[in-house]
Amino acid sequence: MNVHGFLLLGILFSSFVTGLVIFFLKEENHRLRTWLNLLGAGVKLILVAALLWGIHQGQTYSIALEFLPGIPFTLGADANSVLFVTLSSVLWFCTTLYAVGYLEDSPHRSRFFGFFSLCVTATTGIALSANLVTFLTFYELLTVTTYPLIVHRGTTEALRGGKIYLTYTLVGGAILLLAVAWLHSLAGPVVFKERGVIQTLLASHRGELQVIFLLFMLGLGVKAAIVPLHGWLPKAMVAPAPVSALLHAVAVVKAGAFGIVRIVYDVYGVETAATLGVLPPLALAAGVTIVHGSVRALFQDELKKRLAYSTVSQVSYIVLGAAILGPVATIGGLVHLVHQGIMKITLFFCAGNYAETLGTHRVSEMNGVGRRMPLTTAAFTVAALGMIGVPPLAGYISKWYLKKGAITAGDEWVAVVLAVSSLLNAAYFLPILYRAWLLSPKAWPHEHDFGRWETHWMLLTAPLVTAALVIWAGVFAESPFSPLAWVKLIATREYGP
Amino acid sequence: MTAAWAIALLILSPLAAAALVFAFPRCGRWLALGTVAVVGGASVQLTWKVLTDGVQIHRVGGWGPPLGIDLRADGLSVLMLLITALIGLAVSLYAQRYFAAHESERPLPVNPDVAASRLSAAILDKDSVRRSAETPLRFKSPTRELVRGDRNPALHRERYFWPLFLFLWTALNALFLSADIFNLYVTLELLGFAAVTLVALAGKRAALTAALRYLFVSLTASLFYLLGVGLVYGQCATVDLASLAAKAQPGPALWVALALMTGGLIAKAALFPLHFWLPPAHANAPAPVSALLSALVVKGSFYILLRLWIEAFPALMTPPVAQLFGLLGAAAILWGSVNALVQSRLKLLIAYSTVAQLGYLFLLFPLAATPEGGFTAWSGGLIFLGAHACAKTAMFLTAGNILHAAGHDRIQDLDGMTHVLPVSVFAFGLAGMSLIGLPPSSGFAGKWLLLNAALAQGQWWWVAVMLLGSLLAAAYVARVLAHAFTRVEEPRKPHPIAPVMEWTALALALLAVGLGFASHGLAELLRVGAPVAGAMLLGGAAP
Amino acid sequence: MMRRISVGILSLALLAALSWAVLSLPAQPKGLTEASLARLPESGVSNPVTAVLLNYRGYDTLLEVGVLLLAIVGVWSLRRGEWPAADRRDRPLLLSLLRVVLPVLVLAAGYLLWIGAFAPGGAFQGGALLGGALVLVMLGGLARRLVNRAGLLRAGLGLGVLVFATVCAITLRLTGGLLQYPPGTGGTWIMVIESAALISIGLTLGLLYLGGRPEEDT
Amino acid sequence: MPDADHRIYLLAGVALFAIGFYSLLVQTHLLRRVMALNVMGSGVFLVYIALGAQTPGPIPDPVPQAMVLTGIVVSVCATGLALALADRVQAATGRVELGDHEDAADLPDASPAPSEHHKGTPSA
Repeated sequence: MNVHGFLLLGILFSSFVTGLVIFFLKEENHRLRTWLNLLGAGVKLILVAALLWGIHQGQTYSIALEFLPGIPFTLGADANSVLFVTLSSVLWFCTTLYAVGYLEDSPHRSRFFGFFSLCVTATTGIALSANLVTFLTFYELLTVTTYPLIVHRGTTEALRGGKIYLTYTLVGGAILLLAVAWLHSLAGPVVFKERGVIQTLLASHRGELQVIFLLFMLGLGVKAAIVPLHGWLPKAMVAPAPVSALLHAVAVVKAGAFGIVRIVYDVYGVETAATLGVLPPLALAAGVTIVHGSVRALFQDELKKRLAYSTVSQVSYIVLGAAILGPVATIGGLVHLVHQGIMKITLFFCAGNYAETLGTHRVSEMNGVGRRMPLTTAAFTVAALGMIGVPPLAGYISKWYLKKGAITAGDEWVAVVLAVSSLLNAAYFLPILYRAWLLSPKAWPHEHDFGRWETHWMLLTAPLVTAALVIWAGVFAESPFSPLAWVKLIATREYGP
Repeated sequence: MTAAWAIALLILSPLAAAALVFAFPRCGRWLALGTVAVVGGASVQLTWKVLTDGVQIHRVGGWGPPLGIDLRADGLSVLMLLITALIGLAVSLYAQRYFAAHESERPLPVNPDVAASRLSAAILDKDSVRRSAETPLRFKSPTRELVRGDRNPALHRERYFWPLFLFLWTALNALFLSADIFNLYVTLELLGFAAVTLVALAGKRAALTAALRYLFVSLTASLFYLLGVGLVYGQCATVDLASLAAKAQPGPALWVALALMTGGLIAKAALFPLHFWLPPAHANAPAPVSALLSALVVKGSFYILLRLWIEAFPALMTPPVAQLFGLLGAAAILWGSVNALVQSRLKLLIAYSTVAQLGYLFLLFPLAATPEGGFTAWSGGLIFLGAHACAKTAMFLTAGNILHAAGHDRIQDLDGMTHVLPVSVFAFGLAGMSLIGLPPSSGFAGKWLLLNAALAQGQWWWVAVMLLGSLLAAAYVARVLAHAFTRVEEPRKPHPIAPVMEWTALALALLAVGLGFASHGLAELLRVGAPVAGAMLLGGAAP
Repeated sequence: MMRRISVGILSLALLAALSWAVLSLPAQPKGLTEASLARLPESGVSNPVTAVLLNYRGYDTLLEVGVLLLAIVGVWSLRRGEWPAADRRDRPLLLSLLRVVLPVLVLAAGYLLWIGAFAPGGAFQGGALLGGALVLVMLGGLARRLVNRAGLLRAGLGLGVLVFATVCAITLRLTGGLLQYPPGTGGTWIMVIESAALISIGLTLGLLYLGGRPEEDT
Repeated sequence: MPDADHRIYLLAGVALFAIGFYSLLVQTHLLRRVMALNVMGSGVFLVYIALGAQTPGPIPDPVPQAMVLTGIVVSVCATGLALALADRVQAATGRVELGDHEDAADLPDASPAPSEHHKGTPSA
């Protein structure tokens, strides 16, 4: 432990304490709650910036608390953590802004924002965990804190969605627990380290390590929504829009993907995993998921469902990057962790705006929304084009690296999968853009007038900011302060110079 | 305060307080709170002594075994004492308001239907009333029970709650400190009587029936235990736990003796398949009593089993015996969980959950009684015990709040309880987290160590049971909690509830979660005088 | 019928196992006779059973006195007592018998208490007599006035535990050991404990017969 | 094996125990069950006494005697408590036995019990 380690605790507590305080606020205390929310999110952002600055100055951060016998509760800031924690804190700030506007006048806001903050705490914790047990702790905490958000509306449908979500994730959690405990019984305490920590067991426990890897992928694959473990995700769409945005961009799904990245790179080590022969099946599963998700998205009329299946597909790009040996594919996968996050969150913000302002939930109702809500639709367009992989937007960068990495590694079929997927992306996004901009509007199902702006200013700011990020991440990809630059650093560490 | 004084106060202060409260019923609350302070201080002091100076032995009367009785405090004892003090504190705060709050809910002296018909018959038949007025006490007149019903049943219950509670506490403290198997018999009886009477205090028909059944089981079990002690004495000429370990040679008498004692103790600990008495007793008792019973009383018998098999007669703890214990534990986990899942009443659900959670404790036998690394399972099982004690107390107290506020505890009608009792529901959720074994709760810490021991020793079948048990626990906890989120248009008006009743439940639930971070420290405490050796954590590079 | 048969088989199996066990016990068990006799002079009494009860294993007896008190608290918490002789019928024979027998019983109880130090006897035996006397008193309808004073009864019932616990604390203060009497004073302390226990035991046994709390008690 | 003199007491003790156990499980009347428990207890005490009687030495072993004394006191208390509780159960249910398989049906009373005052004025 060092003094600087308290910064990490600060990053956690900025949202944890906020959450606890908000729980006990009276429902009517609207203004105070809003300020607390923004304060927490802002403080976290500042602390993360301080962390980045410190790391830039060569400072290392870690803190360990007493926990299980023989296993401390450890937070640290390695390259992967920093990537994920930055993403989540930036997007949390945007989502908070958005959620405050979105939930104006709806009931149980104290409960909602309490769990909302805890959910982000769990995500941040996942990012900062320095050993496997700490990771598991936050991973399960995320499961629990997300449930109240999914069932927030309290309708029968919401409760059913929540039940399905809990069933999937808890079974996944139990499998993950088994994997973690089993690995510990072989290897002792597992601390994340570049290039893995289990090389010494390779000779003696090959079979067991393969089974444990499978268990890890099953356990984490539930949250990462790898086919056929993705069944909960479309059902969880009953949640309010900010929750969906958070779920898909930073919290649950991304936590699963990040977990897979952790296991492959920092527990097994990608080269060790390749020696074990466990990567090709993973790549195959990712490939199947990518195509399956895209195809299913094609047939959804409900906008949020279409986006959900799109997530199923897009998150597996990250898994794919992890499953292909070689630094280039790694760069593609990891950078997509960030890029998918900012693109998808933009799309969900926009979908929420359409629903809140015009009452449109379905693609077939979106004719002409671009004329009624040009700013929102512009953000939507940027993100959708990014998803398809149109240069110079963020998605293009990820896909380019993935494709190049696959070809370098000799997995040409992956390139084919990527091409097919891009086509499908275009097929399910372009019709929406066409309808939005080029068809003339009919009557809106349930229009809501917000006066000066096309919608509530808080609802508008968030997608505009994230859309700008999508452009920035693509256009300035080669600058030293881009996600890509950071990811390249990680890849160098993983594979050696 | 020396260790001797700490030990003495742990036993004497609740005992003397019980007698005083009985003699001066008006002082019940204050004497109980005073006892909480004294016992709490003594427990902490004794823990400190054990941590710094190792196992503390007090020879009562200065004789020492085999003639005298030893009181012994090792890591396990003080852990149990601390848990008891903690639960005792919470329950005595809760009970300050509980009984007064339930004033409206009067006990039924008679089966209501029977009573009504008898009463109307008596009123119609004036002669019979007059007759019974003339000779009111010689025979059971139909109206007697009603006529002589307590003017203030809540006051009556509270007055008797305090001495009985203090007796229960005395019994537990004495039990956890005793190193003598005959003395343990006396503590068991003290414990059993207090527990049964506390159940009956609810006064309802179901509670009385459950209490009587509990009493029969408890007495029979005690006699089995007592006969076993006799056989042990006949064979070994001592009843001191430590001396027995040296003298015990496996033979028919000891095998039968141990079988008798074990049979009695597992009936008292409600291990499957002798758990049948527990759900009605725990579900029908007043909430603070349910909490005491589930958190502490059943653990007392488990504690003696541990002492007997692992400490006094390790020679008889053969692998088949160990596996048999585990098997019963596994059956309890599955049977209890499935039954909890299908209950329609909250308190019964919690009671069946106790049946299930007790099963985990018995996995300790196959996992700890091994040469290579018993300590991991030992500490895991006992941390689990502490976790369950806190979580279960929180749950029963919460159930008491819900029962009071809503007037019922039907699970399917609990919709929208978050709106009326947010703190209680939050406490229930946190306690549920620990029951399920979600990290970082103490329930997780215990389960983790048990899993680690099972995996490292290749006893994978227990792993499967534990994971399945966790999922089932998640299912029954979620079943209750889902009702907290349902949309209700018009929240019902609840009976007002004292804040202390909600906050004590929450405090314990927080503890059930927070103690996970203390599990390293608890394991170190348990190391003092532990009868099993081995690493804290099994596996490759473990320190 | 099936139940009887299965329970019968179970009980026979139990009997067989128990017989096997008792028959395998050593023929000349070691026991603790020698040890208890060897240290009898230190114990302060010359009756070995009393020495075991109130000195060697005095702690057991402390808890046992607790069990007695607990039993009466439990019974009182359950129900109100039934007055066996509360019908106001005269019982001249019983009453005249009581006049003779009661003092004798009380005396005998005292004697048993005193003799316990040297020969069979002691607080429990004396208490049993006292309890019997109390039952007779109740049968004779004389107890109402006594039992009316529930406060006194409660104090009397709790007396045994309180005195015993106090002696424990005092011995701890004096010698550093629970119930470790200062050398040579064992007999006195034992008599103090036993006297208090006698009253409580007698009251407990007698009032258990009543089967519930007195009418006037809350 | 113990000598013949003591064997008979030991066997009688365990036989009483087994007989008591049998009737405890077979009998349903509460009073009989309480008596069965007392029979079991007597069996246990007999075993203790027989054990104490056969030790070598000038007097019987005092330790089991003291233990039996404790056991008897506990047994008396248990009987008193059981009888009081059984009576209460009888008053509440009108029955003198426990239904053996009604555990699950023994639910906590759902509605708060009506007050005695209320019941005192039946509409009939």
